[in-house]
Amino acid sequence: MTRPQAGTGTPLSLTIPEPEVRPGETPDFSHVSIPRAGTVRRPETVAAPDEIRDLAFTIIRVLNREGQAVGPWAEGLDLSDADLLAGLRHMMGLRPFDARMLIAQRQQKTSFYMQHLGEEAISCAFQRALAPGDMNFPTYRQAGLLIAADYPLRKMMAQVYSNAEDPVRGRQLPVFYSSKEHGFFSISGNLATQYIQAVGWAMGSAISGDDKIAAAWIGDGSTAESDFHAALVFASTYKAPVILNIVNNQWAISTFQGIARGGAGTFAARGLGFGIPALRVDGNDYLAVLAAGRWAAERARRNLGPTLIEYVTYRAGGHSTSDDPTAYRPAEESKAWPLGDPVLRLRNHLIARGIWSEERHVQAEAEILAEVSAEQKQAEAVGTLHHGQRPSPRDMFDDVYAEMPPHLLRQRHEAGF
Amino acid sequence: MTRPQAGTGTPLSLTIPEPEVRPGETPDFSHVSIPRAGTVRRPETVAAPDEIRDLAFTIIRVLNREGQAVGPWAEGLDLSDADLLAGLRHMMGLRPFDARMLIAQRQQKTSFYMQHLGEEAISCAFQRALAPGDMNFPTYRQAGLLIAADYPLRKMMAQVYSNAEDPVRGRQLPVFYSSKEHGFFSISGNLATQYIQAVGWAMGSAISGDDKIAAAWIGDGSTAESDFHAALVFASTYKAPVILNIVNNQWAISTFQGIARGGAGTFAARGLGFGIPALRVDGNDYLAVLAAGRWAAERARRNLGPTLIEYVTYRAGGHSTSDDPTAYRPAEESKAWPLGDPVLRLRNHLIARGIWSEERHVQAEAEILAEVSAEQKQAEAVGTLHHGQRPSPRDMFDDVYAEMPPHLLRQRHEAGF
Amino acid sequence: MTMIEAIRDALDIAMGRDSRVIVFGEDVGYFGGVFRCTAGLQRKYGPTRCFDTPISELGIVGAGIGMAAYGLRPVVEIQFADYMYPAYDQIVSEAARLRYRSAGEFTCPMVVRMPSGGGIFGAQTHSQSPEALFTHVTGLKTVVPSSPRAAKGLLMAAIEDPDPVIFLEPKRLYNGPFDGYHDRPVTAWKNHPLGEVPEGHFTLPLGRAEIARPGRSVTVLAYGTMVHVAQSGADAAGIDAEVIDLQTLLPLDLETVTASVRKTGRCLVLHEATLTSGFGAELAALVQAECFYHLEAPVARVAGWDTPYPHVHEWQYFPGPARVAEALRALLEEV
Amino acid sequence: MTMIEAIRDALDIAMGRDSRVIVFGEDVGYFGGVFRCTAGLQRKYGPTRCFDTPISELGIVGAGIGMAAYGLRPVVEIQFADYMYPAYDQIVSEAARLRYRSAGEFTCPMVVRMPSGGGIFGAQTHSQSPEALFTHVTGLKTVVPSSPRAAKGLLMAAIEDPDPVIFLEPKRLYNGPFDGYHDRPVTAWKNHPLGEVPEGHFTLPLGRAEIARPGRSVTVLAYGTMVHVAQSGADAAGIDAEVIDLQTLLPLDLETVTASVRKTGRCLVLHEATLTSGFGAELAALVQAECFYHLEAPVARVAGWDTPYPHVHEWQYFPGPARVAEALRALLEEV
Ligand SMILES: Cc1ncc(C[n+]2csc(CCOP(=O)(O)OP(=O)(O)O)c2C)c(N)n1
Ligand SMILES: Cc1ncc(C[n+]2csc(CCOP(=O)(O)OP(=O)(O)O)c2C)c(N)n1
Ligand SMILES: [Mg+2]
Ligand SMILES: [Mg+2]
Repeated sequence: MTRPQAGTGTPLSLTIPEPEVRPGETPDFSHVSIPRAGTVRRPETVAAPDEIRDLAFTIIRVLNREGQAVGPWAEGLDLSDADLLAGLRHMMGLRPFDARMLIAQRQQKTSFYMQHLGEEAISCAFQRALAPGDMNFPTYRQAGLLIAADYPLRKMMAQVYSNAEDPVRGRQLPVFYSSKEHGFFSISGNLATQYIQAVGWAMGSAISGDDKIAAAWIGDGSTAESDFHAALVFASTYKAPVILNIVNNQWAISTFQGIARGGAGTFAARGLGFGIPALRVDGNDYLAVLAAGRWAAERARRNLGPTLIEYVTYRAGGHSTSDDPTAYRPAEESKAWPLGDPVLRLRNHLIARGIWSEERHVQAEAEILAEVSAEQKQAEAVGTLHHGQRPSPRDMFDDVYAEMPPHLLRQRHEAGF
Repeated sequence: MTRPQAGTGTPLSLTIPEPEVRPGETPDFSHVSIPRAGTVRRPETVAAPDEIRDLAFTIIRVLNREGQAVGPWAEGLDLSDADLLAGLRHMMGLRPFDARMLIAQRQQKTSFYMQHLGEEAISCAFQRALAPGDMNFPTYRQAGLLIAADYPLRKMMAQVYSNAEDPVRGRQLPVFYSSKEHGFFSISGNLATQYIQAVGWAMGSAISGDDKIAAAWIGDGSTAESDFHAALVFASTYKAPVILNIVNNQWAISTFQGIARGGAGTFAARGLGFGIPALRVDGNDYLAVLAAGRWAAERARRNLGPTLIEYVTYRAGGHSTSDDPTAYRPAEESKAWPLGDPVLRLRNHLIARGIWSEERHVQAEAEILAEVSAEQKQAEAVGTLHHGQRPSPRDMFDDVYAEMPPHLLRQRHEAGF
Repeated sequence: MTMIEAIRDALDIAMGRDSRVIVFGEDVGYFGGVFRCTAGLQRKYGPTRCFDTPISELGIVGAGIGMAAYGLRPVVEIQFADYMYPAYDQIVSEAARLRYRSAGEFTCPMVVRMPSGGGIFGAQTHSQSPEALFTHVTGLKTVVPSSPRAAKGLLMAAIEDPDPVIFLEPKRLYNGPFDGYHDRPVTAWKNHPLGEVPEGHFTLPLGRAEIARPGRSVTVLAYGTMVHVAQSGADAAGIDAEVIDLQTLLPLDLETVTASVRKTGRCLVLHEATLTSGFGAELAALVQAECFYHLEAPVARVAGWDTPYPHVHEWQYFPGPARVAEALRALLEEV
Repeated sequence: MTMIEAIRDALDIAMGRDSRVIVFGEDVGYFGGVFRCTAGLQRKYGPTRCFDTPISELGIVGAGIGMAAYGLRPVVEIQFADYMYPAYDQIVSEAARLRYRSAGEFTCPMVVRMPSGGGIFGAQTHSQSPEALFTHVTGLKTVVPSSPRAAKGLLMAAIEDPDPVIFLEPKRLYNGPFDGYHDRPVTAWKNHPLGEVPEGHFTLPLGRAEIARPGRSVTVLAYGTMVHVAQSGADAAGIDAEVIDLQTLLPLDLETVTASVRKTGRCLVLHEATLTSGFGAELAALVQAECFYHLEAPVARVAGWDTPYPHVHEWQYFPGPARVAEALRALLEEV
């Protein structure tokens, strides 16, 4: 028999992907190939997935070094000055908010915080591609969705502090917001679980003959979870009106994106195996994110089905307040990141457009910081994690069910509340 | 603000994929595009996944209508007459085995049976691409792996009958075989779970510097499960020496393959999103299966990592003895299946090659049936589900743990065993 | 009617009354489910109200949660309870906690149906009774009907409930009131009073137990198939047992349970699931705590052995009337 | 040493002794784990013996099963017990039943480590104690250490065990013997006798309980963090309680438990997990059955409330010394 004999005898070995550099080494992003802004084509939204495969392997960019909005994805964006200024303001709001909450955590006014540094453009811009009534299923790093939907900062702070005004009554970790009104689905904390729920929500809208669409959010690392697969399977099968967002910020806590991505060139490529059109977008480019989001939203609204979008960005801060990234990556890596700072890039665009200046920017920074501080004062006057007014411990027993069953009532009594 | 207003107002609708035909309609496979045998290229095993993307969207075929083995995948197969005759014999053995066990189930000699009708080539041929020591992680429709590894029929029957000679002591459903010696991992019964285990086994071999490879098996429908995703993620990341087989027999019980496949052109395409080379193969072509299996095995043994293979075939029988397929597909659909009968196709090849004839085939059929019947008699003499010698009920308490803990011992005593 | 027909009837009426009720799962669409519980619904209500899904229990439940949050009332089928594990995270971490964590802003009115229990030679992957894995999860309701009447009434109530409900259907009861005598001819539901099912809209309240058979000597707590086995076991032992059909395991009707045990002074807990950490443990713990001074003997448990569900030894495994009778006798013999 | 150091020490020694021991999980490689339990192992044993995985608990456990079946001894980390649900199917349907269903041909000597329990303001997704979801699963062993000494001894025993072991690490004990007084300064393990850990190879047998503190009036059954809370609670109440540290929940050391309860006549069961269908239910059910005629009061349970683990009300939720003391007093007041 020609059946092979007990292997070849050549010993196998296991590949463990490693990042280019580790602490002590020089940051190196030369492996990230970045096309010039404006050079990637913009197909019609009716284009067949197969015909736009290339868009999963490039980076769609609108803002060039000179701050100009260029190329086909810039055309048709048609933003007013007010839109652009609002966009900048949203990002500029998120940053000091993060900074203040980080400090508040160190002051033990809250237990935990997660910041957005470097990733502000993604959630702030994307929200503007949606319409009221649409629903995001976010992770913990998309507070920009709330800010860009004018959710009150003070309410966010109330939740961070778990004080008496916390809309989720002190039950959730600080940053796991929830606001139906603002198209922001309650954050779970278990990674990825909500990706498939977004698909289900979108299916619900389609079943109902409604016109609402959903947006799912996930991090690069979390695409390895099962729910990601379920979401792609269901979205692909039922052509659900959903936008499947992947925020590739290069890191999942201490684990570099190569561990989740494996042999695939990009995360966007995951969509191709499902016949789902996939875009790869400069996540530090407010206009590129907005343009891609609108393209995908148009597909969803025209009943053309799901779109997958990978945003290429960099998590400039620690994973959370529990994390010190210098333990696993060079401290200077963030500065070496070639896609720049999203706030500065939009600022430069506004300046190039003649509706903004460095002086006004500095002034705006000061104004916004003052606003944030004022809100913070008010929030702290209500209470913080260990001080002031907190939700009632009675609340702990509510909302487990719509109606409290006897055993819970009994436990509440036993607890003395 | 240019933020869109509450959707477009156009009502969405949900797409529910439907098979081309249902009972009462005329079978139609005109949508299955089938290349002529021998026309698909055979790249080097070192080829980059990206360069061989086309192989995920075609069908690799070796045997043409005249029974000749043609094209690049035929070259280098280099099978002796004995190999070919053995292959035919394996498939010819599986078919009457199935037939007899189906009848035995109707006679209540066993509770349940699952047949391979139409899919015999896949498991019988694939096993010949592996070497002793390699490990399959099969589903319930790959008994050909055992037969082609010369596992005794009688032992298989002992398990189908759950009699005293059942190697798994009456614990498992009839067809959930297990044989380490024959490279056949214990079948779970929970779909897909073993796909990732195969990857883990292969990783274990690579970690150990061993030369063994693993083969994972899954059905078209089951690719929707989470474990499939985990397997692709891990295999892609660690370049595990594993072959990821998908048997696309068009149906998952009553659900046609379009529900699991969704918008993807093929199941093989799933690999592309992971950078895993993917082949799509005529599953009714013994030689094509063997050639593809060897190609993938060579990649694994050369430490080039995983390969995904989709076998295109048709489940000619019911899903199991609990199923009546005429309730959801035309009864004649099986006959209309364009890839033919795997046994006849290999038979014709042997005839074309001059080492076989119609008469010898008929004679062999009779001989094999007689052998199977003889084995069956012996197995039945030992016992069947409700009669004769069965495993001891004491066995029910063994192997829950290596050592029986006190509470189980106590329960066994209470049970009176 | 059979329990299958009762379930189908409940779904049909619910879908007819409320266009938000959506039914989906593996093979439930055109074919109507491997147990036929959804037969005809797709034809009647169209493919977007009753449809086949990919084989992903996670996807089925996860999508169901999204739909429920959107405002629909999904009733999803897991083909066998043994296959619910891939969906367990979505059930436990998501469905059960959505109302709580969003302070009532988002809710999950979803029913997850699944056939459970053994008795069909289905071995370890078609026989499990995982109810205790749900009763430990606050935020869920867990229901197990024991008759066509209960199946219809409880299922309709579950569909109308504002919270996620796990609905375990004892598959051995689908076609008849199985009393544990596997070697005797099967009775049909049409010959059983509880096979008579009210027409049209009909609900039985969740959280309420029923006394399946009144008695004075001992209380038997059971649900699903074991309600019938309890009675045949009591008959076999010739003991005047009061059999309580719990119907809803969580929230439990503790009042009915304790009233009975205080009366009889003895209690046997029955289930088919494995003994250790089964729901019977909770029942025994509650009963001994609530009725300590009324108990004349320790609360006893009869349950599946702590092994995977075997194939050939199904009837050595199944806690049948003989084991129940023996346990009842032993209970009454205690001082 | 701390419990973290003890765990690292156990892993280090196991890896050094046996090249089949492989450690992997999310962030465990270069970084050494979010709780630092695997720090230094990758550098010492190389990246194919200790490595980072994709964020897929299913994949981690599923690959672990394959490796164990191949012949290795994987010790995998689930970053928080709250994230084990995606792996639950692989644990329950696969790891736990592989030996049984293959009649011993394939086995799964794997350890699944996971930090559990609350007390760090981690809210519902970083605080859970899912042990009862494992104790209901036959084929698994479930272990919960309460000190650095126990952590090392039990972990090494678990790694050497031929069957799958769930190893729950009470994260609130990682850095000190937390006794439930969250508002007092933290004690360090180095000031505690059980922070002294034998050097080198050292095992404690699985399935064996230890008497953490002998006493005469009442038996307290506890494990993990609650072993310490039990003692501070008893002190607060001034009651001579015998505290039993179960260490292994399944298989349970029933002998030690019943011997104590027969002696004291009273029993309190403690855990941090939610009450209903928690492991305490099984303990209460067993104790009342085994010690019925010795019991002077019903077995009592103090456990987490049946709500998701809240954030701001962590200490209203946590079953601390006050609740334990109150329950002990009530138990002793019963006739
Ligand atoms: C199911 C689950 N597993 C593990 C974790 C722990 N965890 C929290 S965040 C995180 C990393 C996520 O990385 P990524 O998806 O890239 O998102 P990013 O933090 O970079 O935004 C991990 C492992 C979790 N929350 N849920
Ligand atoms: C986790 C799980 N879900 C559902 C089932 C029930 N089931 C058994 S076979 C089957 C269909 C599988 O179809 P496919 O994967 O195409 O394999 P085929 O039967 O066609 O070989 C289903 C749904 C199961 N066994 N396990
Ligand atoms: Mg990330
Ligand atoms: Mg199939």
